Amino acid sequence: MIAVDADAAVAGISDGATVLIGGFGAAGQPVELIDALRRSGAGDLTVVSNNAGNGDEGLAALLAAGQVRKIICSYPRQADSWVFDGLYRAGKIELELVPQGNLAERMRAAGAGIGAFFCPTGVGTVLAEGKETRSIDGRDYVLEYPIRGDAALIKAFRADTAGNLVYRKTARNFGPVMATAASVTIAEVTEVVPAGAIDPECVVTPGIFVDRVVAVPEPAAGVAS
Amino acid sequence: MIAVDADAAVAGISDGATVLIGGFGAAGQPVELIDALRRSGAGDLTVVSNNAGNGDEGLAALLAAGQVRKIICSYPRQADSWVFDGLYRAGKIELELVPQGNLAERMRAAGAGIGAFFCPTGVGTVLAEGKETRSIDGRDYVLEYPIRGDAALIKAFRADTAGNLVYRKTARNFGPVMATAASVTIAEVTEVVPAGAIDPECVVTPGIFVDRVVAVPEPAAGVAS
Amino acid sequence: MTVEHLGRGPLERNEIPARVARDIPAGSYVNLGIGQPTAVADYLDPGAGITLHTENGMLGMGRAALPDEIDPDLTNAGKMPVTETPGASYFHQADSFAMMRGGHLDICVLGAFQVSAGGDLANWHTGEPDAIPAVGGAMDLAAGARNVYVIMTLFAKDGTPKLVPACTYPLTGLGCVTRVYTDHAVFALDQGQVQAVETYGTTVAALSERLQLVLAQ
Amino acid sequence: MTVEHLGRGPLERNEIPARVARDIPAGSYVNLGIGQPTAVADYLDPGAGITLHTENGMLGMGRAALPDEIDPDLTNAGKMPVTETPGASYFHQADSFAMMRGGHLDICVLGAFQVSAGGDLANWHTGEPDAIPAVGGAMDLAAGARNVYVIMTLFAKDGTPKLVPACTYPLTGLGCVTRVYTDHAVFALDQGQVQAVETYGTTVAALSERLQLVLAQ
Repeated sequence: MIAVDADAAVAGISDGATVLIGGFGAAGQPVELIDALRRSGAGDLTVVSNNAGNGDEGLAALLAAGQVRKIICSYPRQADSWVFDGLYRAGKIELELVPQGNLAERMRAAGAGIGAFFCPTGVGTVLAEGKETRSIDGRDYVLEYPIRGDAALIKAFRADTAGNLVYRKTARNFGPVMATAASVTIAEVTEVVPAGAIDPECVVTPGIFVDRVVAVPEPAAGVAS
Repeated sequence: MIAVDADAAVAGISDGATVLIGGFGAAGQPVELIDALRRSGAGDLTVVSNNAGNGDEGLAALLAAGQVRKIICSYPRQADSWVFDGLYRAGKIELELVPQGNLAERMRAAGAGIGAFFCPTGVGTVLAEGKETRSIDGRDYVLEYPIRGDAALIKAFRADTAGNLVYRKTARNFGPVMATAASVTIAEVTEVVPAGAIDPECVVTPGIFVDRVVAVPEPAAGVAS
Repeated sequence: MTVEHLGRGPLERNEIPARVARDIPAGSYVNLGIGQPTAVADYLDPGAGITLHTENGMLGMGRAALPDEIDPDLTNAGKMPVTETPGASYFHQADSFAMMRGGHLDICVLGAFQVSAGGDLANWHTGEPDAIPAVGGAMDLAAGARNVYVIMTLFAKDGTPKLVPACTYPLTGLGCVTRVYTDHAVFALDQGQVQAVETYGTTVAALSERLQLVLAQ
Repeated sequence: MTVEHLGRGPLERNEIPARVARDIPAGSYVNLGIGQPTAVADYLDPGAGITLHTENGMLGMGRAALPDEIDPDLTNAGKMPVTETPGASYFHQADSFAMMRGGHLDICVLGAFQVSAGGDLANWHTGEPDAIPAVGGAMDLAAGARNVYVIMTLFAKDGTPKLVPACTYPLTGLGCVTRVYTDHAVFALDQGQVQAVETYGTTVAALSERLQLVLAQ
């Protein structure tokens, strides 16, 4: 767990990487890390994120720069998802649509060593077409596989020097799950405090899951707005 | 979420029920609720717990009373598990041995709506004999099914009036998982505070999983020792 | 047993969520979908101890934030700023959907393009060639909540029914909807049988003919 | 490349955990099993930033509790009272084993009845008819930790080797052990090949004959 600047933190993410990016809309979106990834020029990326970018900043800017080959998400279409919409209609980005709970559970499975799991969501829908199904105890399930990342970019509220993270309100969303599911997890936080300054009962992401921390002193709220 | 006394809390647990009982040894063992279950006289029980009782109190006393037909646990044999040892050698209790991680994950699956999952633990061992196996991405897995309870008896540190729970140190262990996996979850706590008195960022078990709370004003540590 | 309210017209837009709110028992844990279902919150009895879940990671969600209460880190599933109630809790996405999919939510209220007599739900995709699909948590809610209630107009703008023998839009979930709240009637669905619980400004007979469905009374 | 320490006898009981400690890199996340592996903690460099995991739900476990520090709510996997270090965290059993099984622990150190040349581990059950079996987290650790190190005496009390061509005791995990630390030698296991890294008071040749195993040097 090393506190580094954003550009150094993302430097190892190479062309063709699968990158898990936290956030639900703007809440919890690690804008500084995404901007650094854009500056790095890494291309042909597969991005896993709940949405496909809002407005022109953060994830939307990464898409606009042409660095993303494919996005795996649950909810690309929004009032302000014009960047994605344009790329998608022009056939310049590939979309894999995954129900939100499956997105979360498939990343959890990757982090937890689960090889696959039978899941109730999507049975009988087009999103389950071609997938293995099974009836267990009278209920139908679809077999879903883990989603792993080469890197995870997440935003938390505060880190300690042991890499433990706490989050703020609903900005927690995908951060704790993505942190477990990537080879390298990079967290953007508002401050880094000494080990022992976060109550061990309240740690959300234990430091074992965090490889690099970047302190962005602006209030978390200010970055996203 | 109603604060009740221990005997009223367990009154609905009937003969033949499957009861999840929290604790890792004495830490987190809900002794007051187990004693109430013993007084209720409910029999032919299947108990799911990490251990099979220590000394002569709590879970050991429930076993000694002859109310438990079968125990599902990971580690029955301990220096002070003489009650279980005697019953087992006399053929008076059935044992299903489950690796500790599978015990936890199978209850999590029950609480999370997962029908079954492919798990790396136990591949090639006698505990996986007769179970479905599959190779996924070059690794072998065993298919494991959920463990559900009719009731869960757990010990937490503090509850609020919305049923939210926080725990103390490693006494947290199985409580949060069992709370999700039972039809009725009953928590023994040292105190009940008003809703809002527990930091929403630090809630470990949200109140949605808690049906009944019993306040046992002794310090948590004193009950178990 | 249908109550036919004939001395009035169809329910107004804001009356539908109010009607739903009357059917939510005290103490329930409830998820309200994006759009009109969100308005159900405005009609819940504040003393009834009903707890709102939002799938982006919170129990105990409060009302919409006033301008001076807006916190970008505290939003609902529609990404609108909301508030926190005493007894709230936050959790991550896997825990939030485990809660939903594990059957712990008593009720979810969703919008719909179509509902079938058998309770199939279509609410995530029109299937039109140029439409960009987005599913969010809809399929998880359909599969996971103990009871799925739908709010919708009974007829599309072109007059075609949205409560249908079989959905023509892509499905969200199979056999999951148990109640449908519309401007013209409230329906209870059970094992393929459709019962009109109440009608507004019309009769069961008239609705049955217009929907081309057998309606139990 | 084996180092044969011939000017001394076998490692004493407390020297084995000390030898293991030397092989644990700075910054590692480590789980120490019940019994002799627990003693490895006493020999770790306090400045090396090594974090201990205990599967009953904690990262950042500290040393054994002194009498006036004992808290029944703070124990290790052997149910002995321990302490907390700055930067510690607590989590429930599903999260603790997800961490383990998801490959996040760098090293676990376990005791064993037998280890095979192929890295199979037998440490949970003697298989004797009257023995009460207990597995705890042993199978999860064997399957989940990135590196499984074993501490054991090289020979049983009756003189039979415990590092064997194939285990005769019931298995805990297949092909998982990469290092075996014993009184007579330290072994590295790789793809069925056994290398003696160091020997104590004996030679590779002597050990090879006594174990009836081909030992790479």
